[in-house]
Amino acid sequence: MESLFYIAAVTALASTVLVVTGKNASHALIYLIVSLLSVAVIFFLLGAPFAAALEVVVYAGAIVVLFLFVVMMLNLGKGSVARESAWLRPSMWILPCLLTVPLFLGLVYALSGEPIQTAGAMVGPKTVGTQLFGPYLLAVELAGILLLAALVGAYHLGRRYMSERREEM
Amino acid sequence: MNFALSIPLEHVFVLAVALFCIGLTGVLVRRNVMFVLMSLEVMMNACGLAFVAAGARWAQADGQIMFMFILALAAAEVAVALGIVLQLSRRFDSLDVDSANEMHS
Amino acid sequence: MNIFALIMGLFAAGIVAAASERVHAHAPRWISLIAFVVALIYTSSAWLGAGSGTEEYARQVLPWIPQFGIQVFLVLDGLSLMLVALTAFLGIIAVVSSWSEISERHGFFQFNILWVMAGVVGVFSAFDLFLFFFFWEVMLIPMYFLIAIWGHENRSYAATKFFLFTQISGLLMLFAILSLVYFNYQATGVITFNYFELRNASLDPDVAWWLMLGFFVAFITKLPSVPVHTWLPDAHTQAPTAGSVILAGILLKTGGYGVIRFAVGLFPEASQDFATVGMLLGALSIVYGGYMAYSQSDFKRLVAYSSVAHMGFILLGVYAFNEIAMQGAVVTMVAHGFSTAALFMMAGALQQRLHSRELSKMGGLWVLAPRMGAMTLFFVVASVGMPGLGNFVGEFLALLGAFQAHVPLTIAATIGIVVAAVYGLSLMQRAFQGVPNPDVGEIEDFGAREMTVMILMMIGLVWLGVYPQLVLDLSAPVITSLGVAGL
Amino acid sequence: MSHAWVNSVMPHLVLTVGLMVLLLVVAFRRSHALAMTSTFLILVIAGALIPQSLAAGSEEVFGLIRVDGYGQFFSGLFLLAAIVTVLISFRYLDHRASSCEEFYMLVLTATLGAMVMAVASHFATLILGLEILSISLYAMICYPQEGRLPLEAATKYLVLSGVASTTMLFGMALIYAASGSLSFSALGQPVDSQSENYYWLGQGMLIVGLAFKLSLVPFHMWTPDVYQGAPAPVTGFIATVSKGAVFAALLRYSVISDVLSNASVVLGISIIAVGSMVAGNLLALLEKNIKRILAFSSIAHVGYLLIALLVVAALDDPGVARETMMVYLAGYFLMTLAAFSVISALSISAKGQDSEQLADYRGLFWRHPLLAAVLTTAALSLAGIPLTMGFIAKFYLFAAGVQGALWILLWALVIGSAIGIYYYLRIVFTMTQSETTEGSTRTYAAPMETVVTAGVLGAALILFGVYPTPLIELVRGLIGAFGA
Amino acid sequence: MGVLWLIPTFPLLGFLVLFLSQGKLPKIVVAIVGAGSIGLSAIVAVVVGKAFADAGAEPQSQLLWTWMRVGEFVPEIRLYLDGLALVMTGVITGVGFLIHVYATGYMWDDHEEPEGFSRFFAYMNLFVFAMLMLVLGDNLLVLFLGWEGVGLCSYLLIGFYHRDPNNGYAARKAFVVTRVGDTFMALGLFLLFRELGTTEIQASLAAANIAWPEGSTMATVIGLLFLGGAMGKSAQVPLQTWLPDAMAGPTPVSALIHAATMVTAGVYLIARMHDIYIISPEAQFWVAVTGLVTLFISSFTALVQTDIKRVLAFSTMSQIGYMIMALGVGAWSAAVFHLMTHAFFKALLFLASGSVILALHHEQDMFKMGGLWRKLPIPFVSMLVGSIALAALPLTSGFFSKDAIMLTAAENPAAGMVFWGGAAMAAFMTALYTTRMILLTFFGEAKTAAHDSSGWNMNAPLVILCGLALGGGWFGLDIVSGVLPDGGITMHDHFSPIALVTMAMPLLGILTGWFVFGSSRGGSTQLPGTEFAENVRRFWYSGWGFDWLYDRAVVAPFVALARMNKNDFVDLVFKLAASTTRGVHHVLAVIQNGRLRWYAWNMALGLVFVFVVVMWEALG
Repeated sequence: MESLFYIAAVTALASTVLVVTGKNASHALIYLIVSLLSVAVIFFLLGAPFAAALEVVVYAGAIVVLFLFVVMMLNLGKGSVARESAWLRPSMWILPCLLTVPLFLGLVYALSGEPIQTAGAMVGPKTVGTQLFGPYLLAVELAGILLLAALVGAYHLGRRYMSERREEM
Repeated sequence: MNFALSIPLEHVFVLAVALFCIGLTGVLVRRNVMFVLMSLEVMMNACGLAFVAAGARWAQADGQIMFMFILALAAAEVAVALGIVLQLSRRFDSLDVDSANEMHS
Repeated sequence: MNIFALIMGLFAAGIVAAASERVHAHAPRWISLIAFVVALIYTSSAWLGAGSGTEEYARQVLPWIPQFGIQVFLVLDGLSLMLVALTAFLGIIAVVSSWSEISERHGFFQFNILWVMAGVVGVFSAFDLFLFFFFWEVMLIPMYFLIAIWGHENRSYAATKFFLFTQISGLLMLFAILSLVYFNYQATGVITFNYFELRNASLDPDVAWWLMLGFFVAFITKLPSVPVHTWLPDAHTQAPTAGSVILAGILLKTGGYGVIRFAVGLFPEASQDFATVGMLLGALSIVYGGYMAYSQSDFKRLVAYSSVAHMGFILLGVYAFNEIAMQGAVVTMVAHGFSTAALFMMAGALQQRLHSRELSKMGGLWVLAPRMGAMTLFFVVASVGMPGLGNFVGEFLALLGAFQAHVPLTIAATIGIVVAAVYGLSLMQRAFQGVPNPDVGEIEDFGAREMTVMILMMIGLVWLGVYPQLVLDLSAPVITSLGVAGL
Repeated sequence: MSHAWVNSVMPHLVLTVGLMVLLLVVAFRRSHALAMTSTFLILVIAGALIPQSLAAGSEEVFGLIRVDGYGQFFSGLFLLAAIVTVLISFRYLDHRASSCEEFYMLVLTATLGAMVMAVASHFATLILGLEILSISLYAMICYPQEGRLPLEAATKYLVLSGVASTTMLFGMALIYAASGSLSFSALGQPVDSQSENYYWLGQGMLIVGLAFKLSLVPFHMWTPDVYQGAPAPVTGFIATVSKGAVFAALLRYSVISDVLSNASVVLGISIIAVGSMVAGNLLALLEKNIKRILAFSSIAHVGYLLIALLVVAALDDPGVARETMMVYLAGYFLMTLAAFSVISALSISAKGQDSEQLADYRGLFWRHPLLAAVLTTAALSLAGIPLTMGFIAKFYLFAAGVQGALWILLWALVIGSAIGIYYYLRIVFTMTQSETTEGSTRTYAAPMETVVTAGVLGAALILFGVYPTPLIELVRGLIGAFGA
Repeated sequence: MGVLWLIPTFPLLGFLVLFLSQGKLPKIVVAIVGAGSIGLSAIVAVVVGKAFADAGAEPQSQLLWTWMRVGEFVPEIRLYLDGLALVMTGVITGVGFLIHVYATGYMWDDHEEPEGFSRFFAYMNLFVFAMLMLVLGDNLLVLFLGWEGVGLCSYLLIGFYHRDPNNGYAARKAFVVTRVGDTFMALGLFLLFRELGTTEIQASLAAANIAWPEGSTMATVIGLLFLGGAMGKSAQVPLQTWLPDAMAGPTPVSALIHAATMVTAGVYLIARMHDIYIISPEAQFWVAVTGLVTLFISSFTALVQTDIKRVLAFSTMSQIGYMIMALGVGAWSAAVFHLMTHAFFKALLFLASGSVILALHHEQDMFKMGGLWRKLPIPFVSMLVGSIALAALPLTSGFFSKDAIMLTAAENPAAGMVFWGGAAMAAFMTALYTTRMILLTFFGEAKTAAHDSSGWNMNAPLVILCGLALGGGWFGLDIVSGVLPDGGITMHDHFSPIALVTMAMPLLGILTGWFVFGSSRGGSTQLPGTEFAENVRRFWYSGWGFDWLYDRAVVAPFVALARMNKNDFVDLVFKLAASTTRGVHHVLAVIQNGRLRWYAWNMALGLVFVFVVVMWEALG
């Protein structure tokens, strides 16, 4: 079972790297889904099946699809791949990696002290649910407002886009 | 039915950190705003992973709950962000973040 | 006497003056003039009304910010009273001297003048350190406006420089004030900004030294002393006449006042340790200021540098730490107020007539305007330190006292009076004597308004020169209370 | 008891319900004036309920939020800022968007987010409040329908803020992994030795996230661009509410979690503080765009305010830090809002870009004396000159710094202020100069409500600058009665 | 005694009237006020003097008011009259009055400064007032008031013709150079006060006698400082250079200020403070040396001048040198005596030369005069009388005083023969240049047309002064005997070899002069025309190069530095700070480049920084 964790981890890593380095937006999104699914597996292995399900349903299912819609709308097809290649010269990786790689190594070093094991206990949807609508009730309300704010904002931005589009037509 | 594994926490966290750093690198490197947003999603996902892992350490639901808030957050952010992307592509005729560079000292 | 009412009255007069412009373009200056006359009468009546030997002419305590032990604590002792009276007097001079100079925005102009003066009165009478600092800064802003709006060609630079110098040094003072309060709080458990209570604060000598330095820097910047004097020539040169008059006559005095009242008053021991440096800066200012005055070719710049030199006597006198020298410093403050204000008024009058302050564009003006010449001569002679006039009494006492404290520095400072002769007479020569400048056409000589003011200041200087006792009596109790030794 | 917590979160509830009401109102009838008026009323009602919410007692609600005097003071400030924003946006938006009603919803959500942050005592509420605020702000920044700058600003803010948020979230996850609790109150207890690195790394990343929102050096670079690009009323809102909320949360968090017991954290924050004070002021020095000047100045001010935070570490008593923070932010709110209300007033009829070039302000003193006076007051207040609230605020900082013996920071404060005076004066100076013949053709039809708002803010600045006692009493009362 | 205060009051009133009327009074009124005020003073002085003598020459004082009261420093404005002060007062008011009267004529039709008539008398009156305060003040501070006051008036009057920048320069030079001396005096005053706690003259002298033993260093220092003051005011080497230039003023000014009164203030000061010098023989010795050097140098200089007033100026310097030397060798009374007689004859000489100059339309070059004795008889006679008195021909006033000085000098234990020898040499030179002056001016062929326009008001003072110059020596001056330590003029054996030589020197000088200059009747310019002699002449002419030296050593560097530093190098420090700040701003502004990824990069950098900070301890 542990090996499953590592396989998922490697899959997640690899697909994520492909997301970040990809040139074709649609492909990158597919890789992102792969990465998210791998993480979902890990969630499952960590004893969080509810989180794993949400990861698949909401993240991979809803958010990434939203991305895909926009990619379609903006026609980020083959033509943009060439442009991406032009924008993504290899030398551009140097400066960012100069920071992120040491950061990664430093973090890994700092976190790998005496080992801590995870509990290995499953926290099921029921527990989560009781917590969520118990003590976290206010937070859930807030999350709702958060989504409302996003809704209003996106509505405003998107409506204008649509109306402007119509004018153009 | 307990599939939960007892694995070293730092291994999960190394994965989370790796995802986080990859995402960060993506933000630092990519010029196409879509990819930048994807990188942000990666980073956010890394946070979710970290929370779930931390929750797993204590066998508490709080980690997962935080993960759910992160989901909500990601969704909200993506919604607004994509709205902005649409406007960007219209007003700047480009998704290149460097082209949106009219303000500087 | 109600000091608070006086200050508020000046503030209010400022607002009224600003508003009155809508009624008539000349209304503001009349309001301003009346306000200062009333203030002068009010102050003088407090002076005359008090019996001899009075040490405090007024005292007022109003609550302000009780949480920090901050009060509106206003006291007029002799020194304060004298300077407040001088302020009111020079207010009149300032208003009159700019009577016809300002062509626009009369209301706001008088507003600023009145507000500067209100701030200055506050500075001279505040015995709460917070309140003092408050007024200290309040007087800057209108002064800034005076320079920035009605100044001459390079006003932006000058106004900003003026503000920066005083403000930065003011921050140091704020720093010192708060530290002083805090250390006092640590020792006594009481938060207070009260001057008299803070005087009794027991401080570690090192700490006291640093705090004193904070005050000192603020005050010598305002004074100003070498090496922080460089804002003064620019500010003076660019300011409108009234601005220069106020700046030289009053604002510089706040520096001298601060040194006496706070730097020395609050930290007598630390100041004693610091005395040599203080005197050194004083002597340096005297000589270098005089020397720089000679180098200048701009009438106002020259007078500005001469102010630096004169202010050196204040520093020299105060840090000599004896009664004679300190009295000298006090008399110098008053006398310099008259003499330099008059010279700046003259510079303003010349600029108004010639549209230039360059001495090379003057010359031989005596022939064209003998009354202006005679007046300039008088005030140049006064500022050169002629016995029988106020400046002499101040400088002589300062030197006499300083000699008891530090001989070499006094000798250096005494050389300054030779330099004073050099620049003073050179000013006279270049502006009023010699071959009349062919480029200068007819110019209007002083009229009755200007002559009245000039003669008032002349009387002031002569009075101070032959019988300074009134001033000395006013400041004597203050100086005694500083614990300065006689001889 | 169950009733009590409802009472104590009443202002928040009013906002939430008001949001729904507004939604319905907008759905029922699209009217800008109606939306504005109802928003104004909602905000006022929420503000009016604050005393009542405090009277309900210091209340820890589900361990998520803590409604106390400290937090509600900030809530009040945010409501004030929101009211001002609403007032100054009204005419401003008329010229820039075809439908303006959503803007007011966003103002409401943003304010609610900020208010939640002010009372947050749990990571969940903290991050949710922060994100509600941020998400609303993204949309508010690019609200105008024309022009590229708002969009550019929103993009920059969105991406960078996203990075900051994730960093912060990751930090929270690390802290949670180390301590097992997401509630502030459970922090501060020592964690087991193998978790220590998790814990401190988490704290570090959390600080980075908050530092970004506060635009501290080196996380400050978005600030000028966002300030410039955003519509002036929104910029005012960002400058005040966004910063204030983060500070309120940061101080509460620091006091409870005892993060400042770590000497190197204190050192790091001190370095950031000094850097912000100096760099912020230096950046503003010769800037010609007034919004950018204010942006840089806000960087510096936030740097100053860190002194109040660091006092927590230097003194046992967090009361000093709280009081300083509250008074300073109150002053900062007033002066920043005053400045931006003037800018908004002058930008209303300016097509496209705001009136943001210094040159646009030439001769303002003679064209519109009241607005000029308010802007002058605001500038002097930002510079910390007496007679204005800014001086009292700076006085507090100095006092706090002296008490905490933070000498180096105080020196940086002195130097920073010294540099600062220069550019604040430049604004004032420009306004006093006569207009040049060309380029001064702009006419300003400043609407009444904006001018009145600006005037009231300016008057408040001077009033509290001269007589701060009521404010201090209020602040002390709030801290004393409901100290945490 | 009660009217003593009137003596200075009249001139002061005169000044105020003239000053405040601002030139609006008619000339005749100005003349009456200007000269009349001094006349009144003179009358009061006579009355007071009579009363003083009747009262047995007891010193008397009159307190006017206390100037100020600062701790122990309580200078009073108190007038003090003793023999010395009386003599001085007499000279000032008497000679002053005559000169004022003369000036009413001299200045009446002044072409250069037609509106200046009132101004002139205002200054003159102020001068007399200041001079009277100087001699009557019983406090060094009051003395100092007069001291500076006369300096000021001197400045004003030298620069009276202010249209010519050279006059302005001369005036400023006079003021500044004397101020250097004043500085010494002021320092002396400070020191005196520090040591003795008072600045009252009589009290401090009494205290000094008690406090300081003979040869006391303090006395020496104070004595030397006062000597410095005297050097400036009395134009003694090395502060003498202003006096010749001071001749730019109108001639009555030269007569009054730069011959009769102000320049002798130094003599008065030292005589007044004599106790200090008695205590410190060393200081006194240097007084004598100063006098000797001055009289020696200036008499040579006078010999080669071409300007008649400059001759007289150098002659004045040398005569004051005599007085100072006299003080230095202990001939106190003789010095004061010489001061008085010198006032008579030098005033006479100046006024006479003034008449000549006026007649020649302001021509002052002797080589452009000549043959005037017929045309200007009264000036000629006056000049002649003045000259023989100056040359100290026996039985003239100058003879009595100068003889007394030289013979006392010869007795000086320190360097008697040197003093005597130098003085004798100078006496010879005096006669020589006087002869030259007379010959050049009044004899030979006329080179410029002369118009004698002097009225009675110019001639009468000449006549009176002629009388005084001739007979003034008979006053004897017993009156100072009570004041000064030598108890009056010492009577010497007039037939000792030294006395005979002393007497012979002037005669010798006149004969030589007649021989050298008379033969050529002023045709040959100077001494035999070798190159060496020409160089010597030039050297002497320049006043022994002092001006040259000061110009290069002091004035030129001062001015050059002032030019260089006009913009104040101190400001550079602040400008540098400002430009540094600006530079850093530009660097930071460049970093603020608007690029999103760059901003993010910096955030990541900050993240790394924070990581290092929090992990500092953990990472070691």
